[in-house]
Amino acid sequence: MSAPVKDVTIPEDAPSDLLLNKHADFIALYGAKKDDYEYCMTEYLRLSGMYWGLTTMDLLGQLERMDRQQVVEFVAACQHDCGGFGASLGHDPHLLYALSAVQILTLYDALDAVNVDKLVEFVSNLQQPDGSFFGDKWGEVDTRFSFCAVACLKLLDKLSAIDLEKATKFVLSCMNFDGGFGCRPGSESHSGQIYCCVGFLAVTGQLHHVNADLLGWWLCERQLPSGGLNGRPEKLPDVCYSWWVLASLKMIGRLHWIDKDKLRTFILACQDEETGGFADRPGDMVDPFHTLFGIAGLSLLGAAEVKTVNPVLCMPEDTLRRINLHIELLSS
Amino acid sequence: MMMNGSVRSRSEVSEYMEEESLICKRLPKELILRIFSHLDVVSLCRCAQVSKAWNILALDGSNWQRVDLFDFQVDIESSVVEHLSRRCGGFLRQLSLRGCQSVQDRALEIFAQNCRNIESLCLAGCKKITNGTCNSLGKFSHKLLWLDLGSCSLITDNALKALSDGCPLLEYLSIAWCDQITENGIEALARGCNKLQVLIAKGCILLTDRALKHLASYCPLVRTLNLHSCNNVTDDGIRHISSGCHLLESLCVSGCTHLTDGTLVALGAGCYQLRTLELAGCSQFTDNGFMVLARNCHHLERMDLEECVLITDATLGHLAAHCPWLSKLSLSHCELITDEGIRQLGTGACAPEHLEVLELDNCPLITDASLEHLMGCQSLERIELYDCQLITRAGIRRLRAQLPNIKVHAYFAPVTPPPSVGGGRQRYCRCCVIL
Amino acid sequence: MKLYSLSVLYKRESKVHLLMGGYDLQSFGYFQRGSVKEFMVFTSQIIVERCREGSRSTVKEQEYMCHCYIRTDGLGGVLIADHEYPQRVAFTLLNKVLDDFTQKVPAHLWPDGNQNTINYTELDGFLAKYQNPREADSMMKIQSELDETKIILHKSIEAVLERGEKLDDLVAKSEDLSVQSKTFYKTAKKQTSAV
Amino acid sequence: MAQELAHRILSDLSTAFQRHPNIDEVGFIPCPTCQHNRSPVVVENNKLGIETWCLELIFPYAHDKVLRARGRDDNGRKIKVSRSARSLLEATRAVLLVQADCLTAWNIRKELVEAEDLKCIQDLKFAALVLTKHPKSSETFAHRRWLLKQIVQKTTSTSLQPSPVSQASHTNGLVAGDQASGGAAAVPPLNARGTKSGGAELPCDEKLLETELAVCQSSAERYPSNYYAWTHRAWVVEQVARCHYKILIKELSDTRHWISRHISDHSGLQYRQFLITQLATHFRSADALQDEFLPLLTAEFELLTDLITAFPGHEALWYHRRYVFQQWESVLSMCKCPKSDNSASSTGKNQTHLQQGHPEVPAELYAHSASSFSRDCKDSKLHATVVQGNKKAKVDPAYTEHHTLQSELELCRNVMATCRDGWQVRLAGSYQHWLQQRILGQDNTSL
Repeated sequence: MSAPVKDVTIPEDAPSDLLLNKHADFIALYGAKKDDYEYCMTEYLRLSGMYWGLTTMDLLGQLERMDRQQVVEFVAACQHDCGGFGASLGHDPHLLYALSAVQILTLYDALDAVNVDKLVEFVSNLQQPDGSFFGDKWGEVDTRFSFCAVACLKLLDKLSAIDLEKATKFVLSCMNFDGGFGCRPGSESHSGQIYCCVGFLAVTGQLHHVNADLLGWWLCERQLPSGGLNGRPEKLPDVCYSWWVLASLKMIGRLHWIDKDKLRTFILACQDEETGGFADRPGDMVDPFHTLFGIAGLSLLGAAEVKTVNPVLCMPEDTLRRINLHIELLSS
Repeated sequence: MMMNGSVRSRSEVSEYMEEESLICKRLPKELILRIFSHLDVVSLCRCAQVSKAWNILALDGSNWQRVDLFDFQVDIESSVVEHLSRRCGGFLRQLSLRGCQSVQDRALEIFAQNCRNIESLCLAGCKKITNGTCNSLGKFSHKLLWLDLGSCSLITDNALKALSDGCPLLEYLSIAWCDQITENGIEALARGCNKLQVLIAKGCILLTDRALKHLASYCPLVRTLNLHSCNNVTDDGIRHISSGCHLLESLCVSGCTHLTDGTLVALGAGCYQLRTLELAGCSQFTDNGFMVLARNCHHLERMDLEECVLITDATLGHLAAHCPWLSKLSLSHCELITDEGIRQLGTGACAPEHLEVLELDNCPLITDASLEHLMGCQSLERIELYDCQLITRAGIRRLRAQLPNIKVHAYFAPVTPPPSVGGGRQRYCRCCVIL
Repeated sequence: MKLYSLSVLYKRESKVHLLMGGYDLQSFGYFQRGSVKEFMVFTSQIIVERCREGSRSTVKEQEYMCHCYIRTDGLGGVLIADHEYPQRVAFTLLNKVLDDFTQKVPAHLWPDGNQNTINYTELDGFLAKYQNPREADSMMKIQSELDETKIILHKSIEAVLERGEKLDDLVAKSEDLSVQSKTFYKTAKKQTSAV
Repeated sequence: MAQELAHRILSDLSTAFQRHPNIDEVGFIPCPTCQHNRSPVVVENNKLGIETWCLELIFPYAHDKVLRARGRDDNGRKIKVSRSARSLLEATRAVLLVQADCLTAWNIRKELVEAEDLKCIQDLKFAALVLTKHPKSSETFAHRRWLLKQIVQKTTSTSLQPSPVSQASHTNGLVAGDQASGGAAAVPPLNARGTKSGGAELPCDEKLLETELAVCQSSAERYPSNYYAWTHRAWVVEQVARCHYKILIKELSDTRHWISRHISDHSGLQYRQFLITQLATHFRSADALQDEFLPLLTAEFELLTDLITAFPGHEALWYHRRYVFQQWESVLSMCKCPKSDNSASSTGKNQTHLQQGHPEVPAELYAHSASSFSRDCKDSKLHATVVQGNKKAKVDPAYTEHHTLQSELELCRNVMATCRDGWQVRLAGSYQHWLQQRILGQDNTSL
């Protein structure tokens, strides 16, 4: 007799169809009341929040509902003299938000609204002798930042601005015996970090470095009886981890290794029927973050109602086609 | 700061080029100078970028008699100060470098040499300056009247010696938080600067009674004295002051925890002009002390008795009876005060016209009755009631009804609209936000 | 692996009252402990009310496992632990406690006894001793004496409630829960994703 | 009015911190509305409590102050920068107690540290307090790392610090040890830490290290599988303790008891993987590896076998076993044929080992772990092996064979055959699958 598996049970009355329009409304309404305390609480990641919301809308084919001009002006206002972007007006520049900014502006085909050269300079200046990237001038190192850097530059078609060889060397130095990746050399494998590192290798066309079978096996071991995926051993399933894992599997051509139907059921069960939006788990609070990764996950699982999503950059494929950006993935 | 100007300039130059000639024809230099003399630093620098002619006029020292660089504190380098002082020379009368942390002795030496007519100088927060600066001032700035060295914590007694040698006219000096200063420094200062009227020695923790003795014996004109948290001062020190400085109008001994009623008695015996008296945290004072004080110092206007924990309603009685000018009274944390004391205050001489601010926060015995007693205080602008847990919303409402313009400060949260439906739903779950 | 609360209750004609409780709430925030304790009592009570005499059951509620054993004579014990704590040891402990309680507290005191009238101080001792199941006793051996297949597993408290009953309503109605605890319940519920 | 109240509550917070310098925990007190004219800030035996009704009041107020320090007003309009150390400390403190991941607020505190308005030690204390409410705030741990770097740079000579490059590939060479992929390509140059670490004295302030490890511990307690707490702990051992031998050993035995009480905490177990990997670099010859390192691995195996049987159904334990097994294999392969082994990573390792001197092996380690065995499991046979492990001159073939692929597969078969617990069986199954994949993987590489 053992402790029951750390997992959730999906209630019988949980939603089982995609409430497409409700989600669109949820996002459209989100942030309508800017004076709200909760809104102020999330100010420190505003640009990412906008990226989550706008990408969701685009995937749902309703991007036109958002105020393009307002968004672009705001993003532009978040750029600092150093070229980097803060999460919001008055917030300090950081690679995380540089990527969000570029993703948003790419969605809107509005990169000319900001100083791209300065931005490229900002990103490349953050690279370190060992190839790793600081998140900002204060010197925190994390493989997430390596991904932000190359994803950013890829979207700007400026990958040449950094030392790719060293950058790769660092990312690979974070690979673990289980085939996964952590935030720094020797750190525990973590689905989110794996997504970043595999994404890094995909963006830079070096997926051959991955031990696809070993990593693929580890990743699909994330699937729990409920169908949901967790990020690490003995953690609860979570819609956003469903995305990190799913996208990674897609990149290394092992998507078919998991039970897609059960996962779809889990993701759909995380919708909130009255408010729209997705939560991390059935019955919890919804938010734009999990809403995007719920939708994106369903897209990877082949949902017809949503646009096809790119597993590496989590953006609509058609957007990337427009800027003719193509990323080679491993085949099954 | 000069750089600030140049930013705009390029665009402006072109516009002004042909304008300039006209203006210069129409307006005599004197007039332009006169106009410039009313501009602030930034505008002057911008004008200076317009043309050669304007540059000369704008940077003419006569426009630079009063300069405050506080707004640029972050980017003021020593070099800026050097340029400035060379340019302004004898014209500069007032200079504030408040908070310009990177300014150093060298720059101020050049300044002192060039601007010998300086009368008012603020160096508060210029952490890097040392005695060197004061030596330069002592050497060249003989007209100095007003000097703020607050938080220049590197300076020592020698700095004050230098000032006392070279700045005999000094009337105002702040050495707040210069915690290396001792009685020797004060003695030197007092001997040289007998015109001293204001001394801010807040946080000069080494000062002793002897320092006050010297001050009292050489500087009879002292009006304002701040000894905040000079914890070595005792009643004796204050006795010296009261026997020497009869003009004293404002005294702060907050945080001088050794003081007892002896201090209040002494003040009552010599300082009849007292208007402002700050005694926060002097927890040994009692009603007896305040009785003597109140009976002798009728001009008291502002009193801070925060945490004079021993005083009772009796003290309020004495103040009400003898201090008709009382306008601001703080009784924060005077935990023995009751409604009765407030009643006496509310019926006292100061109540009808003068009482403007009353701080009763953390007086646990105060009830709504007190508020009733204060309804006659027509000029009451603000009342602090934080943590008076017997005060009710209703009581405050009644007071407001009587005194519509009063600001009442209590913890009762301002009535905000209830969080909108699903307000909590807008949370991001940061726990798993990766990108 | 942690034990949070161990309580002995008495059940007669579906009426349940707490006889004695022991708690170890060190792992909770200082200002939460009061509310957490109230909820442990509240939950234990509900579970004993909803489970049959003579049954062993485990109710999973979020991160917590509530192990409940009610004897046919109406004496019941509830042990609230985390998900790591071995179920087998949990029930061994419940057996032990109920036996020990029966020995030390005469049965005639149960029907209308409560924390103040009943003198039984062993619970904290048991809790402390069993915090580390390895040290508790040779529990790994006693597997046999307990037929795990008979233990009923409920996936949530909702699952033990009768049709139409909602936990939110029970919380709202309860007189044993302070206002603070009810707020705590709401916020905690709101933040399950963050907790 | 609201502004003044918010201002008052912020100063209440300051007063609370002045009056109670030893506040060691912060928590929110659920309280939807303000019932009494009483401060929402309370301190009870050094625990700071804030009533929730005031949060929506003080957070926007403090957040606005933070923006003003960045030259923006609450509507984002550019304004004159106003900076007063005291009010910035107050504002950032309030913001961070509520929203610990606001990196701009942390950055402002960094600037205050640089301007010497705030001491590193003070801010470490504050950040630790924040972690009692937000135990997995990545920004808070990042800020701690920055503070620690400031202190370490002051205390140790720069010569001590390994260049990031060597450090990265160094760890990589070991962690990704037998990766078939190119991940392990780099041969780690011997870095300062390597040569230094044999030395008796610690390269850092012991008190500092102690408190930092304690902070990680309590954060790990407050939130299970706390990725940020455990990766931070590893960072501390690397960057502050410079992977000093004694520290690695001490950590290994200190966390031993912890993990046997937190059997599903994979992050805790993975931290031991980090320690073991780093320890390997201290055993500098094939002999040393056999005589002193293998016993460590055996001990880990025994611990796992014991926990896996005692607490079935825990994926974390099975995953840890995968690591121990692959370490075991790679070490054995090196001991068997140090020279002939051509896999880049192990050559790298051998060089490291051979170039370095021989460390004194502390008997207390074995004593220590032995005692913790008798605490955790009463396996005297194991106790024996380990204690001899210390004395043994040559490695006893009997127990190098102890964990062959076969014996591991055997374990899986047993569990699957005997265990009544479905999940445990499934876990054994996937361990078995993993082992089999390794054989294939190695065949591929050998071809």
